[in-house]
Order: sequence, then structure tokens, then C-alpha cells
Amino acid sequence: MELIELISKLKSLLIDFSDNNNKNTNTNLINLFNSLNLENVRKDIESFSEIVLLVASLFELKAKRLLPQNEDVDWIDEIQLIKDKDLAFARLLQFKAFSEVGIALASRIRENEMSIGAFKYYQTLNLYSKPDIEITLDKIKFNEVAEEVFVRYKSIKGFDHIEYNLPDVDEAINSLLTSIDERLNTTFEDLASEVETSEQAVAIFLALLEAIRWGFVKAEQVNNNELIKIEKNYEE
Amino acid sequence: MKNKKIITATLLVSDGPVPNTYFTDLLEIDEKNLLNIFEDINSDLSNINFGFYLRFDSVKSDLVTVSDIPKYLDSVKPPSILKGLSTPALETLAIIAYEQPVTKLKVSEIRGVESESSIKTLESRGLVIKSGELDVPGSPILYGTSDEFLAKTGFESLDELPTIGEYFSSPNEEE
Amino acid sequence: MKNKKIITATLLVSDGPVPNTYFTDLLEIDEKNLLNIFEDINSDLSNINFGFYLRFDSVKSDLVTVSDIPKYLDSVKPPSILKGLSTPALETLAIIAYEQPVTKLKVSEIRGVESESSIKTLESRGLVIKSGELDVPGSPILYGTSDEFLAKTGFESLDELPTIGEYFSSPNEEE
Repeated sequence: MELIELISKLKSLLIDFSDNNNKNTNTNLINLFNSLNLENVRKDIESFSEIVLLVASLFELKAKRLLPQNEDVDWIDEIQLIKDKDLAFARLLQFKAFSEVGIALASRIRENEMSIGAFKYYQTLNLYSKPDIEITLDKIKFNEVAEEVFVRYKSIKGFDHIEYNLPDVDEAINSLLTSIDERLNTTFEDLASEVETSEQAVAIFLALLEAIRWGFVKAEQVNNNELIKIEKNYEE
Repeated sequence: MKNKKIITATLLVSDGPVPNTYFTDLLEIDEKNLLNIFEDINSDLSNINFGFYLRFDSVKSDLVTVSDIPKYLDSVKPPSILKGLSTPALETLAIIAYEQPVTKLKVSEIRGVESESSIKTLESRGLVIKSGELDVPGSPILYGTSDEFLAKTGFESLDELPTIGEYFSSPNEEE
Repeated sequence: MKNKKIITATLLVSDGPVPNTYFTDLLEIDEKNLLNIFEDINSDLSNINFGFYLRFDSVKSDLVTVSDIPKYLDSVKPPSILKGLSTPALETLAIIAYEQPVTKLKVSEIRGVESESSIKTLESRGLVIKSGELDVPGSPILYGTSDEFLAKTGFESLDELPTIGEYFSSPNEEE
């Protein structure tokens, strides 16, 4: 099936969703996906993200729909569903617009960065008696930022919410960061090859997920056959 | 000429663009005069074929490299502010730019996913700043874009941000 | 002339003097040739009366401000621009204040991003100083806050820094 066709079907499904037939929707979705050649879809990233969005919206509505699970949906719920549907659409449009605007802004920044500003301000120390810029330092703001940055750091290391007797993710994050620091570029397979127990492997994996989530490192797999490359994430 | 000397020296050592008012105050000249000096400096620089020029507008100025030799500067230039920024972060940046001042909740609502870590990333890069608090119970923090954001995108002010439709209106131009 | 363009652009954005070998390798020219271009650049700069020149010797070169600028400024009082620190710089400053003496690597680790340029900014503004070297291979530089930092924040000594939440009081801390 053509992608465009699939997308339009998904859209109409979304519109029709307030109709009362969950079973049908299930079948339809499964059929739709079965008929799709995933290879082709992956080639067209644009459409792929649209599909993901549409499907996500569908499932979100579906989940809400399934919640009461009683004979009839109450009319208030019905209205809620319609509102949800509109919201999902509005969100879809807004979301897609902003994500493209984000990319447009980034390409603007990239273009501007082709011209690089002078980087000599360390010389101001020795320039003339009065440097051109007087730095103000707000004590309150300083305290706030200090608190925030350490809380952020500590919360990465915390994991208080995990109460089970799990491997020490804390330690795993530290050793993960250290080995990435040492090697700058490494692979997941490389990291995993050093563990001795399955618990350690789990810890490494969790640590990696956390480190990625917090932006410490980037992980990338170009295609299925390649190793998962891991590198440190640099600022500015 | 004394003014030209002072302006060029200051721009060399300044940390980012210098506001025009700084020079008009310092040198006791009017804005028109200042802009003339800027143009003078640029025509000097292009005559001698240097690799940088003075980028200026009605608000600020800065010495920056010409854009046709970037590959020779790869090893000396600072890493891009975009380096390592994910598409979710860019999307969050766009939402904050257009909806500011805006709360984390509102950003998350628009994106449909929790956006705390994206906002934190943008904040630690200096593209986004806390701009106040919303006057409701709980006083949620309001976020906005920073001067660094303007400098990096090259907009003089937020008023210059194109309306969202403009990004989509002409499909066949674009980056 | 392309080489002049590349050399001037590189010197503008370089953070400190550039070794001559960098240019001879990049442009595939010999040293004599390079020194000629340097002299060329300097004669250009003095002709157009700019406030900086190229200081070079047989090893390195850099663009620096001319020494008579202070004389020009004697008669005027430079207005000061009040400028706050950006979030990246503030975060970096906070980490250095609490963790000092601390290496760049440790700061980057706590922030989660490479923090070299933030440290440079703080150093150039006198808020942060090099306070020693760590006694491990490679001797990484240790950073600490300056008296200027105390003066600006109004803390009388580092002991006055507020304790940060419950995060440091937990018994099982310390890495």
C-alpha cells in the first residue's frame, strides 16, 4: 500500500474514532500495518513521523475509550472524546509546525555560525583600566542556579525511586562516563563486553539510558548491522 | 583617527556584540556618525582582503569572519551551540520562542510529552532563560529566549521572528 | 589573496596565539612566506589606522590591541555595561565555588556538557582563577573562585556559601 494512502486512512480512522466499534478499529489497524512494506516506510522519514503521530493519537484515544469499559459510554464522556479528538488534531498540527520551525531556526543558527565572532576577550584583563563590561552577580540567582545544578547532578545519581535490589546504577553511570571519557568514542558492544554478570549488563544498559536521557552522551546506530556508537555530548 | 582605533580595539576584545549605545556614549558621537564609521571600517577591511568584517545593525556590532572560508577554520572555531541538540530540544526551543513567556507545563502540553529535560538542556546552553513566574498558586516558572538566542539566530529582536506561516508558505525555497 | 584571508580570520577567532607551524601546515607555505604575509597584514592594519595589530615572532602570532588605546581613553570615562552572567556561566561558577579546587573535566561531568568556554569566560572576568594543578598524569589545571567573586556575591568567605538542600546531607554520599 502507498504511504499516502495509509496516512489518509489513518486520518479518517482518527476522525471516525468516536464511532462505537473498537473491534473494527483493531482489525483495521492490524490490516493496515500488515499491508505496509516497512522498508519503504523507513525510507520516507517525513511520512514515518506522521504515521507515528497519527497512530499515537489513535492509541491515546483508544486507551481513554477503553477505560470505562461499561455498556454505554456516558454522554459526558462522549463529549470528552470529541474534545480529545479535536485536541489531538490541534496538537498534531501545532506539534508538527513547531518541530519544523525548530529545524528552520536551527538552520538559521547554523548559517549564522559560519561567521565566527572574535574570541579575544581574555585580553580585556590587560586592556585599559576600565574593562568595557561590568559583570553583575546576583547572589540570589547564584544560589538558585547552584542548587539547581547540583540537584540535577545528584538526581541523576540518586535513583531513590527504584526500591528493588537492583545493581548499582549509580556506580554504573560513573564508570560508564569514565570509560567514555577515556575513549571518547566507544560502542555499546565494547562497553558490554567488559561485564561479568548479567546484573552488571543491566546496570550498564540502565546507566546508558540515563546518560543519554540527560544528554551526557549520544548513542547512534546507523543501521541494524552496525555497532551502537556512543560518544560524549559536547556543549556550545 | 582616534574613534576608529577605539572602536576596532574594543570590538576585538569584547565578549560578543557591543551595543551601539556603548560607543555613542563613550565617544560622544551620534548614531549616524557611528554607523558611518562602521561603514568606513568595512570598506577598509574589504579593500585589504581580510578574512573578517564588521557585522552591524541599528542595535549592535561585532567583528566576525567572512562566511566563505569556514572549512579552513574548522580546527579553531568553537563547537556549534547546536552540537548534540536533539530534534525534541529544537522543537522545545521553537515553542518557547513563539509562546514566551511560557511555563514548562504549557510546553509539555503542546508537545504532548514531558519537556523538562529539553528545557534544562536549552537552559544550560544559554538559549533559554527563566523570565519570571506566573502569578497563580504554585508560581510556575516562565521561560523565554535569551539574548544569546537572538545573537545566534541573527534576529535584532523577537519582533523579527517570522510568523509561523511564513516558514511554510513557500515550499520551494527553504534552507 | 586567500592566505591572508584565512590567516586573519583564524587569528580573529583563535583563543590565544597561533603557532606558525599551524599556518605553514594548513596553507602549505614555508616560514619565510608566512612571515611576509604577517608583515603585509601589519602594514595594512597600520595604514587603515585600526586599534589592533598582529604581534608575531618566529614561533607564534596573535591579534592584540595597540598599546596607545589607554591614552586615547584617558580623557573619557568608559561607560560600563552592566551585564549578568549567562546560565551556562552561572552554572559553571556555582560548581567551581562549591567543588573547588576542581578540574575542567569534573565541572563538565557535573554539568553534563563540555564547559571549557564557560570557564574561559569566567576566568577572563576575574571571577575564577587557576588555583593549582592536580597531581595526576597530565597535570590538569585546578580552578577556584577569586576574591572578586566574594566581593560580587557579598559573601565574606567561602564558608558562607549556603548549604545545598538535602542532597549533600545524605549519609551515603560521596562517590
